[in-house]
Amino acid sequence: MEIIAIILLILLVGSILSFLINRVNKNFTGVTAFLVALASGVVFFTKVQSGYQFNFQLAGLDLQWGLTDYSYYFAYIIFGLSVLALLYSIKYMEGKARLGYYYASFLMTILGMLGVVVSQDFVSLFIFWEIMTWASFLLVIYNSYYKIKTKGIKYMIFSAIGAYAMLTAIVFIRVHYDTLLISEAIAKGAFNFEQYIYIPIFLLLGFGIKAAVMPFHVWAPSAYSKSPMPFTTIFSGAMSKMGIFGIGLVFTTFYLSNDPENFYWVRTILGWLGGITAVMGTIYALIQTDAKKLLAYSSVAQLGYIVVGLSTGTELGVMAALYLAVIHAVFKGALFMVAGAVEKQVGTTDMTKISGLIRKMPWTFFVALVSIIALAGVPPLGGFVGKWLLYEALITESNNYILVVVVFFSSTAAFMYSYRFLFGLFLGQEEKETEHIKEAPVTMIIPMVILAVIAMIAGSYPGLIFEPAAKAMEAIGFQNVSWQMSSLTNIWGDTTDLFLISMMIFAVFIIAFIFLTLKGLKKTRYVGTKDISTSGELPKEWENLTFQIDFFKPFERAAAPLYSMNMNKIWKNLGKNLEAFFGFFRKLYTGNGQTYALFVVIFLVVLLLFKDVIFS
Amino acid sequence: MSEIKTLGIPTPEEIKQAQIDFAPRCTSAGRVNDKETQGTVEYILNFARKHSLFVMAYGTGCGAIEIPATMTSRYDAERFGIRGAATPRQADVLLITGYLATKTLKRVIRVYEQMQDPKYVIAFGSCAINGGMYFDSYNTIKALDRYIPVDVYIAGCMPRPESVINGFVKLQELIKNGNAGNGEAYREDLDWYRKNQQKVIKNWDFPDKYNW
Amino acid sequence: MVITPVHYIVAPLIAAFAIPLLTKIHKDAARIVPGIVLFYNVVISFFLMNHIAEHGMISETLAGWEAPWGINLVVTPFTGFLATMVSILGFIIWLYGYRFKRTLKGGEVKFYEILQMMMIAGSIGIIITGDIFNMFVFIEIVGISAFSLTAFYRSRDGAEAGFKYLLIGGFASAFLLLGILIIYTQTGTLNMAQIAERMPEVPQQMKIIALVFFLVALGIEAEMFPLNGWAPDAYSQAPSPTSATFAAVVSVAGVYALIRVVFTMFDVEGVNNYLMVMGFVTMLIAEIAAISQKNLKRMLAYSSIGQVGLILISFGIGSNLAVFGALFLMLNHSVIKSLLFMAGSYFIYNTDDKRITALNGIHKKLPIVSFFFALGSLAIIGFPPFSGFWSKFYILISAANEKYIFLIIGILLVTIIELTYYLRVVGRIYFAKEEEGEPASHRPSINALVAMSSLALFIIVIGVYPDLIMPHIQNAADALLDKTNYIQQILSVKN
Amino acid sequence: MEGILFKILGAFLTAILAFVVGMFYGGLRRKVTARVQNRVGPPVHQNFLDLMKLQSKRTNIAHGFMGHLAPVWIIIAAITVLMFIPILHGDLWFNNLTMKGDLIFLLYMMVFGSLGMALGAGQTGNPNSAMGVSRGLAQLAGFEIPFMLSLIALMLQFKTTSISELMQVQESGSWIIVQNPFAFIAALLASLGMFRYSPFDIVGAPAELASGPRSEFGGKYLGTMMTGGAVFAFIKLVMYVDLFLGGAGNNNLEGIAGTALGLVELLVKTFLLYMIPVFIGLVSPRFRTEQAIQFFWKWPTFFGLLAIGWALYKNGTF
Repeated sequence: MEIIAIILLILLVGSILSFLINRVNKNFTGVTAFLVALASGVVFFTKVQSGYQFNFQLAGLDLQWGLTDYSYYFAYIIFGLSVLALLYSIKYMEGKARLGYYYASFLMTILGMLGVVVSQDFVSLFIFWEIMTWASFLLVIYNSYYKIKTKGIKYMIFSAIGAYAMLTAIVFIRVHYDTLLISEAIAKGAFNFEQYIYIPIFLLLGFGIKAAVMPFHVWAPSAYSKSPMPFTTIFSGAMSKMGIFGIGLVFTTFYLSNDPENFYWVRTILGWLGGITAVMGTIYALIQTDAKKLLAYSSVAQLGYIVVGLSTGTELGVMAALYLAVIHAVFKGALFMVAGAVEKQVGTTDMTKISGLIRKMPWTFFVALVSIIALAGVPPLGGFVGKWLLYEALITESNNYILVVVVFFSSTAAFMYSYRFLFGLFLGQEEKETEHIKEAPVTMIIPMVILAVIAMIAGSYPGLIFEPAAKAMEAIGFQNVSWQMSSLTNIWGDTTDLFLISMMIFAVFIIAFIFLTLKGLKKTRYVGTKDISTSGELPKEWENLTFQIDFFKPFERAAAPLYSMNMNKIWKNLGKNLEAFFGFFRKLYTGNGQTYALFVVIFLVVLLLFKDVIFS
Repeated sequence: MSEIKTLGIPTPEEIKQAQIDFAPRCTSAGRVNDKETQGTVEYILNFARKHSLFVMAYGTGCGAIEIPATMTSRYDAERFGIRGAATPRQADVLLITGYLATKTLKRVIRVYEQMQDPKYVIAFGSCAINGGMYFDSYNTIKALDRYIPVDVYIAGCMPRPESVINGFVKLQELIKNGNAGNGEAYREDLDWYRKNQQKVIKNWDFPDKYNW
Repeated sequence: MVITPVHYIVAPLIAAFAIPLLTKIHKDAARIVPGIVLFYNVVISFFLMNHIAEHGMISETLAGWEAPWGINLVVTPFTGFLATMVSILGFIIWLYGYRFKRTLKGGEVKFYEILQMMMIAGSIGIIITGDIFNMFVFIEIVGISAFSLTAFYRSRDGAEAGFKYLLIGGFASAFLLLGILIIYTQTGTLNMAQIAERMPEVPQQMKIIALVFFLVALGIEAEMFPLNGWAPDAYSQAPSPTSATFAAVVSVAGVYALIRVVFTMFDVEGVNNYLMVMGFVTMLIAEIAAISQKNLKRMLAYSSIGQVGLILISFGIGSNLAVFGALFLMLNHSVIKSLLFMAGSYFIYNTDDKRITALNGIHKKLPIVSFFFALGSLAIIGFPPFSGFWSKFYILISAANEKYIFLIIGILLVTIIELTYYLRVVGRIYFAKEEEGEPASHRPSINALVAMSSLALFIIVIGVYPDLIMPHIQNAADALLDKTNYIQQILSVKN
Repeated sequence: MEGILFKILGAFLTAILAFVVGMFYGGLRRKVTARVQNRVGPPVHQNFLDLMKLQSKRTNIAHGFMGHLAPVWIIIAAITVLMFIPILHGDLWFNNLTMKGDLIFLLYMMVFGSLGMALGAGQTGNPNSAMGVSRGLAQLAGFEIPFMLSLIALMLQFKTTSISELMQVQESGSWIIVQNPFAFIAALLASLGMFRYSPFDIVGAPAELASGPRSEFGGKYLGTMMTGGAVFAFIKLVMYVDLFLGGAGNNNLEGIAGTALGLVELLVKTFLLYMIPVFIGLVSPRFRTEQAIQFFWKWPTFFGLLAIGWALYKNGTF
């Protein structure tokens, strides 16, 4: 039996097994799921090499499974994040209902994602895509008992639109190019925008919806924030990357094999869609008061950056996108875990209700701090590398100068929600209600810290990620991708030496820190947050002095025109109008036998009248 | 009605009590090193302190009206390095301008305690010195230095900006000589101050432990 | 040859007359005998399928009259496939309903079982007959059984629905008879093969008028818009196994009749487009109507109509692949919709409420049934890896082969509507706030569970490994499209 | 080895220069302000005295670890950026790590300090601090747009993202202020927000927000922040001089004389540049935050776009 099939089978059996084990003993469910994911991950990385493939037939179709460097790159994200998230789940989900359901769906999702990347043909791609979709749907609705109608269904409808767009494209690829293999489709130019324009457009639509690109992003915030947090790490960290995987596959291969001048518009449109996604995601993130929702919108924005990177189609841009895909999985995974830890320990992530957790949950705060710095793209952590690559790609290699500013605006505004997240949960007044809070359990801290450490290392040695990324890029058509271990170079030859910067920052940090600490060490006091200068007033215990509501009201006022463009509303109205329209048609079925008889007669008469037109 | 004391000749007991109450507590001399005992470093630092006075002007009474005049173009206190501070954390000088109601006193004490050593207090105007025209008011305190240590008194009702500046110059002199700044004295005599403070502040809700 | 196609018809007929007598001997006979008969049908089917796989198609003439004059029963890979499918589903539905009616009085059970059996037998008859008038007779048998079963509960709504069905069914019979009349006057024969042979000689005008009557009459049976007004009421008022039978068996027979007439008998241009357009309209309007339904069985009924619409579209495309897809979808639709009706009726049985809102959180009470319902929903929407996906996939490929891009988009958009309302129901079952936590009063009995699990198993196995069934469907599709072979074979068979 | 020693020595020299000049500019600003207001004003070295006093405070208060670290972030940002900006063109002492980082890096590094300090301010729990931070970040999103636009214009026009390369360009040709005046205007208007003087000083409005983010910091913390702020002021000025006014040190003199001449040139240019925001601040009232943001999104952004257009016209794209 083929090794890939075995790995998928392990996951499938593990999924069923964890469901059954939950019936026997609730305590072992999480551990089982974790071990299954770990085992399949270990088998995958030890036994499967990129370049491996095998063919088989199903339903009269030639199918192929295998791995290119490109899909291997995404497999890193999937397995890395999944194993950590499952480890995190063990404690997070402790004591919750329907664990078997949860873990079974979780492993099915992993199976789906792995299947998507190992599929070398469109049919298995679609099948696994749908498995991934409905398994994740089960998890999206896990929490929302009352909101199923609005939250879960929204996700499913958009996913279905995407999936069916993809299916249409697949069907036409089969018809026009007589192949279902991705490699052959690429070789035959199936993604060409000139010949059958609907094929690449439908494919991009299908992948784009999963990657939450404007204007189809509306499902993402609620789906991300309503899922159980360990799953959201996967959802936003890995599953959305499947969309990126597809966009990269379709757009980049097409772009590289054609004259860019003719298809400037494609890249412009894609880039702007990404840019607008980034801006909208950001500005909506910063008015959220729920930390999970904030992160969810931020995910949308970050995916926008990745799409922008891909849209350049140049070496640096695609590198930026692939790098961002990993680093986003890392820091956003960590951040969702942080939100989950807070939720677990405090019971809510509503930033208007909690504040000042820094002393209660120092490790969680450390992870949050590191990840947020990475998210904001501030040196010397991993996020900066991605931002640098993205900007340099846009400025030096693309002609979208205004797009740079749009993206830059988005990432500047991202400082706001980054700060809001840290401030809302960890800083600010330490309230009496949160006095009893303890640090999260160790098994929840470990995966978070691992991710944070990766984000830190990536800041100095991004080459560790560049190496597989370069291979992946070579697999989709680039030649001789150049990269350095710890410095960045654009095509104009300007470099940024990351290692030097990190060392510099580290050295100054040490010196300044020692100076500040040692100076007047004994005469420096650490006081509580109630000891603040409030015009001499003594804050009462019950007084909530933390500034949490309408945090960025001035910005909201200034950017009011941006906020008036609410995609969510547009979709909602569309849905409402459609239902009204449907209601009208439904009335054709009057429930009256005479009417039906009349229909029959009228239909007969009409057919007889127009018989020569219809039949010949 | 018997609780409101009428004016009259104090009894010997009252005089005795007053002597205890008004006993000099601002014993900065000797606690802070004076000119002779100052080392060179301390001398230089005192020079800097003297020329950089961040003032927390606590506008408790009518005296606050004199502060703008002092600070702005006409009298320009900034040439002495005197400038306003926004919060007690950044301030060096607490300027009590005018009378202190018992309600305000609580805030003043809080502000004073939040300032960082070395910190100086200037009592500004008659009211802050001895109650001034409110000497028999039931809700103002009569002598500021029973509640927090005071470095410099500026007499007058109101003192003009010239005399305010004069007061600051006096403070600078004291700083130069190392005689100003009573934060440590306050800490050491805290029991006494607290007792006085609690005597007038009825709704006492300060933290039990004073963490300077 | 020991077993011949005529057993399909004879056995149920004998049983139908015997049951009232046998009931006198043992009161459970009314329930058991139809099971034996239906199982016998399954055995026949397998036997015949095996036979035609070795020896080619069977054409049995009844009573010694040869093909053009007598009535003949034809088992080609196509009709054999459908007959097998129908008989197996009929048996499973019987199995499901075996204890379902125990609460009713003995007399009613007798009628129910006889009618149910006759309906299934009649459907098989429609499928295997080679004679157009004989087909009319079988349609009437099915129709009368169906009218009676619709009004089985003798409630006001049931009677109304039954009457509607009867009214529209009357139209169907009349038009069908008219059509047959025209054809007979023109060709002088009733054998479908011979009609097809002589069809080119018929004047165009006559041909088309006859076709129109056929289309309308059989369109009513095949639930084509706007002729399907009877369907939602009938589905929702009939007893649940009967609803499943309507969806799984009767509509298949109706579609079969339509397709047989259109594909084999007539050679008129434009009928393909007609099927495609009307199929699409049927599907669209049915799904639109379904999304705003509040009654679970009505929703399922509209969904059935929608599926039939898709089947018609696929037949309308007309290529080999499309017919293959259509047959595959027919199979899937029958299986999945039976499962949905079976599971759905347990919900209704337990809540005493046909409304969807009554399903809130019912999975706690009926976990297995809920699972089957969810499985069926996912399968009928066409999610991989369930069997529904493959049929949809092949239909789309066949549409794409003919470059019908808007048709594809239309089908997929309608699928999204379908997905919406199915998931709403599934969401309610699993995730809505549950009602008072009383245990379920009617847990599924073992026979019902076996019936449902076998259907569910089929869905999953075919979904994962469609190659099991695909060759048979391919043979069936080839047989349907190979018209000349059909005519020659039938006319050449001598007894 | 000798090279590294020189480098380290140069780095220290640069830091000291930046500190001293920055502090003196602060004093000068106060002096100028006083003179404009018809006052005598504090002495020019007043800021040194303030700093000394703050560092000599006997007791200090921190509200927690992040509060303790707040000034550290500023110092990190200040020193790091300083090291990556060429103070004097081609000079041995004042060139540090110039070629190792580019404009994008500088742009991001410059917000590092504010963000770090914002975290510290957040931990104090003072609502005023949080409000100040909120305003500051919002204002940042305002003025970064024109600034970025103007930088992009420069990058496009001269096909480089390195600040030293831009200085190289100006050595041979005319100053960029001449080559792309719109970029200079946009950047200058953005610099008003960057310096946070009036009319954009609502972030730390002393009377309203009690100095905003800094409201809980005193003593050594405030002092260190002041140091960082002074260095930062110098950095911004030098950066503008490097980008637009031809930089300093482009003379043919060798050795110490060249350096000295360069320094004088630098001081003159930076001082003149510094006076622009100072004088604008003197005569302006205060914008509310949203007004400030909207201001930056209007005219400066317009000039920034114009600058990009100009750059594209100049480098022949159209």
